[in-house]
Amino acid sequence: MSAVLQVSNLRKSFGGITAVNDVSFEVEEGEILGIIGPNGSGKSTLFNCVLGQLLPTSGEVRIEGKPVTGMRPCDLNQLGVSRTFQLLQIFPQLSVRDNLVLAGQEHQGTMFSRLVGRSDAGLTGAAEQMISFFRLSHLADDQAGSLSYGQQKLLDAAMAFMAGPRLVLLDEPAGGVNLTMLAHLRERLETYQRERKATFVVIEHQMEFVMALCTRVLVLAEGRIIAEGKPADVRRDPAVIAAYLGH
Amino acid sequence: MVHFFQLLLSGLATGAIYALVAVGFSLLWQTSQTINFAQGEFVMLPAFFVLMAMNAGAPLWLACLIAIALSILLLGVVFKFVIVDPMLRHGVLPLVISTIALALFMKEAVKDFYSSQAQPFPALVAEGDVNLLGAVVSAQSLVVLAVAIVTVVGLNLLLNKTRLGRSMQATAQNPTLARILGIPVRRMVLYTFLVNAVLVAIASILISPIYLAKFTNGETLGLAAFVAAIIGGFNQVRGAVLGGVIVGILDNLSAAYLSSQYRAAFPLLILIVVILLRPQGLFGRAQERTV
Amino acid sequence: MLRHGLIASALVVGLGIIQQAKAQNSVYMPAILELSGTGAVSGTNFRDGMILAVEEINAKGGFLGKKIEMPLLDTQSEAGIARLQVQKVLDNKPYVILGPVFSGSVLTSMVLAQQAEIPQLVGGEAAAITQRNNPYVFRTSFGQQFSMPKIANYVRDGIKAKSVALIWVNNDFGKGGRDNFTKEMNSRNIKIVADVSTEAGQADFSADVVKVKAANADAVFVYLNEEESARFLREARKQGLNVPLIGETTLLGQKVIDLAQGAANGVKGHVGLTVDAPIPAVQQFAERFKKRFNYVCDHNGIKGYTGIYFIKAVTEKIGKFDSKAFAEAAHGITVSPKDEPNILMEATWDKNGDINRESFLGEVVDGKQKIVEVLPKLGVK
Amino acid sequence: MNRLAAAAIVVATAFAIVVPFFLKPFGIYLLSLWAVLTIAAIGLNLTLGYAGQVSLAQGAFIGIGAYTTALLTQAGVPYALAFVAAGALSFAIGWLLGYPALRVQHHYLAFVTLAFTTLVFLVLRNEEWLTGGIYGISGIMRPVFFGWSTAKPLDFYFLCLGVLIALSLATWWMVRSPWGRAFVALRENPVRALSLGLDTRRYTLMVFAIGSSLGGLSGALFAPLVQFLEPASFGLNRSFDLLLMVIVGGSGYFFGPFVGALVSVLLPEWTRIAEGYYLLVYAALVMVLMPLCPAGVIGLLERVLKALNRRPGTAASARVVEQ
Repeated sequence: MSAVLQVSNLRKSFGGITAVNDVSFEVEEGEILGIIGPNGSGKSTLFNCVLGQLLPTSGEVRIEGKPVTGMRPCDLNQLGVSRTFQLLQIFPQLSVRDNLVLAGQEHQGTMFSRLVGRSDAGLTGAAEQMISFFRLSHLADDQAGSLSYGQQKLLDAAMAFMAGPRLVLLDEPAGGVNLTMLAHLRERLETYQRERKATFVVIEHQMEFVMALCTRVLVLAEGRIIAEGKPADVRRDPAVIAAYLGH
Repeated sequence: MVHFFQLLLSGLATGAIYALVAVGFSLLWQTSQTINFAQGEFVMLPAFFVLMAMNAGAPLWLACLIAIALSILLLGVVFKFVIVDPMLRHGVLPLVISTIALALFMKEAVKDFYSSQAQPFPALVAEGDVNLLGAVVSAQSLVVLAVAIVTVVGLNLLLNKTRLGRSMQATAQNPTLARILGIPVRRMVLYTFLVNAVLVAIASILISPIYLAKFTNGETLGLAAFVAAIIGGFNQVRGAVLGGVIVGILDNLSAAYLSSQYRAAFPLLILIVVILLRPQGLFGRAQERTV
Repeated sequence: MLRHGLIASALVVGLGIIQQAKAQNSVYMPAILELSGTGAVSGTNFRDGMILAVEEINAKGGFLGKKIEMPLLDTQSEAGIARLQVQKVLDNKPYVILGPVFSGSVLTSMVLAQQAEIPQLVGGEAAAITQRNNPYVFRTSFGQQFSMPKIANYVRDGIKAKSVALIWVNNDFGKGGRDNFTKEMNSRNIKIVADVSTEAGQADFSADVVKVKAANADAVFVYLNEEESARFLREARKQGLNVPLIGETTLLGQKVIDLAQGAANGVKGHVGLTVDAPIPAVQQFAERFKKRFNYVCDHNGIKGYTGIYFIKAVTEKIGKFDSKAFAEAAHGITVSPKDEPNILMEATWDKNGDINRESFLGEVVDGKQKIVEVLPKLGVK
Repeated sequence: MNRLAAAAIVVATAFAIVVPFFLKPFGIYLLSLWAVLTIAAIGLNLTLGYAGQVSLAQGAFIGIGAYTTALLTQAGVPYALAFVAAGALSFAIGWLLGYPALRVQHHYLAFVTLAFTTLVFLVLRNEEWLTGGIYGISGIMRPVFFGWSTAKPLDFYFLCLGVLIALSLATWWMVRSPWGRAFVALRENPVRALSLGLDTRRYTLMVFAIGSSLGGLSGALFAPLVQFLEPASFGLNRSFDLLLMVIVGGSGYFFGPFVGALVSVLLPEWTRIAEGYYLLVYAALVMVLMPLCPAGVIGLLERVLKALNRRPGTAASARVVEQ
């Protein structure tokens, strides 16, 4: 069976600068792939190319063998690909529950049925589950904007999971989250991944987090993959150390 | 051909007026996100300051100085602190409403307390026409043109060559960064309001001999300047000027060669096309801040 | 914006919260005028003319023992609002309704007054107003269907033009004049070689003058508002447009002459009502007006002033305040200065409510309007 | 809070039904006008308040709807059909006007729509063969339904009120449906919405089209109300006025437009004491009131109520924040 995500010879350059330079990798079902690398190594650009936020200069992206290069994010999402963002991306004026319903509703019925059908698109139950899964029940009715940063991170992740995606790309989930909250987040991610057999790709600075969470790690520097393998091995790889120290 | 040149020349003269108004318009936008829908009325008003001063017995030159001073006070300081500042943090729209209301207020005030009739206005330069290769343009228009160019060049020098000017630009482009660099942002913003006040006063004094001082003058002028500013590029003094000239000339050419009934439509069509294809304006810099 | 300002007028009245207190010994004649917006100049002139008349009459104790109560209502120069104002005052049973001036506003509101059988004294000049056999509408000045033939004849016989260029302001005043003038020209088979529309409040007339010039017609008919006329005249002089410029009151008025600063010299045309008329009564009125409001009144001022005295004359004729009787009596009435000096000039109202007066051919000679010929009343049709 | 709102609605509706019986024609006329303009304001509130798409074109759509209705009915088409046509045409044009919104946002969008409004005015004025040009269209008849003539003020008012209530309910249903949530998402965070599978493109066009069609339907009532159409009534001022209604009422609050329209109709009346200077006072009042309650009347109310009992806003009562 083919890989869930397949990236081949992906290249993205802005004017003169090449942010992502001929990157290829695959992600198998149920994997948690970590992508690490110093700042400006092209991690986020790579993400945005994969997710259709940016159009790659060349190369190809496939989801379960289906070419999706340059497809609009919303269509990708409909194929079961979802993501979280490096900088918080929630809907501050909506209640936590509405945030989650919103995250799921576009996968329910048709445009028309969403107009005439139930106002919660039949998602209240699912939303409540997700809320309690991330232990946010006491906040369900609060405006998302009023949550603490860490809680918003949880909500962000919860939204990414709401539609039961097959592939989730997490962009620095640990960024700016305190350690207790971090442990909680990681534990939740692992549980979710175990229960749903979902596939994760995680961009992260926070080494400990990546090492603990990921089954495989991929190291990016100056837009190229310089190392790949089990967390432990990668950690000892001189090239990697060089890249980080050199930075 | 002579006709064409005539149209070009007159269009240029009118365009210069629009330019003067448009420059201040885009300055305000850059530094304080103020879309001043009363900009036209800002140009209408100072002329009446002049007239009032002259009725009080002041000679023209003095009256003009008084008018400029008054507009710095009212259209600069008061406008900023009383109208704009309280509204800014509430976003663009409520402020838009306020400036629209302000426009109505100024019109009504002039009509009720001065006159609803158009007033003849003394010309700074002697009446008289100049003949350029068959095309005729009034001395006044030439003066307007000259002053517009001088003002804009001066403004450009101020903005690019002086420390103050660079600070103002920095403020316009990135207040946060400017603040970090230790630029007194709030004062810089105030300065742009004062500059605008002076510009509109000058414009008012220059055009009233041609337009005749009347409380409704702002209506057409405001829209034209507004269109000019956007076409030329909202974030560039130079842009606003070229925009003004383009609108002035375009208006004449379209009225003469395309359709006088739709003459008002062509600048607007250009506006739409420009916004869709080149939101930063024909001569604007690409990195335009969004609201 | 905020246009519903007046639309809202007296929602409160409507709600019956405030009732307009009508003094017993006064007669309620509301004035609905263009006090703001594009029509403000005409509206305020008309208003001041009426105020002057009302003040004079009330000072003498009113007529038939009642003083005139004349509240002013603003139409903001919009027909919709004008209609609302008429609707509003109708709730208070007026004796006569005064205004509006803009033809569009008149055309929308006159139906209501007709249904309520209240006479309406309007300033509008569009031909259509008196062609809808509405027995309750009365003019205060020539309809365009009367003034245009006079100009047309002048263009044909006075100027002896074979072709004319036409420049007009694109609002209901200008368009109406343009359409009627075009009709008259065609019937006299004089060719219209240029037909230039301009915007109200337009400042730059170079393109328009270029067009008119290019047409090189025998004469140019100018039908713009006062300020625009002045701006046009200056541009015309600038580009050395040297064909006869013909116009109406809005081209020959003293205001235009002042604003045009010399460029108006040589302009000719037909003047319905003018403070420069060679009639002592008119000039004395102009004096009074200037003294009271310190500006030179234009034809709208005279329209407002004489309008009030027209009402006085008719009312005194029927000897009671009865709107229906007024409407009947006013048709075919002739008011002459002998009986009512302040009517200024003898005037007759025909069965359609059209007014018929002497009018003038004028010419601007070194900064002054000079009446070159007095045109008699048209044979009453 | 919801119980309170419900009570308020009941009372208001009762008023709207009972009061006109005690009014003179003029008062009834104004109430009808309020109802008609509220419909347009609801449309604008949808586009601007919920979806955050600035539009200065709503006035133009009232015009498009009004002229469509007038022309069709005078050509002998039954009013009901003309009414639908007005809505449909505005929907289509609104959809097209939505495309710029896919490219530019905020003030730029405002400029485009502003230009559009002026262009519509020019067409209405210049295309005399179709629109009657500057003279406009007069003698527009009020409709008759199965023998029920709405010629009398009261009858016509109840027609307007009926349509208003029907459209309000439809809109209410929509804003609490997933669509409403999607519209708010467009305003709050389009990027995130896109990554959650929201076809932001389609929703944007849709919200523009629906908002505009409400403008058109309002126009379909405006024509028989005023019974005379002229281009000037659909110029920029009308659009500014509707903007005022939405902002003053409370942008993004469902009941904002109702209040806003009422204020925009009443405020000048309160300044009436100022005689000839009423417009002056009016403008001054607006300038004073804007800073006091930028979130509009409803926004103010909500703040007060929140102070009383802490309850969060929901999608239906989320308000615009410009970043």
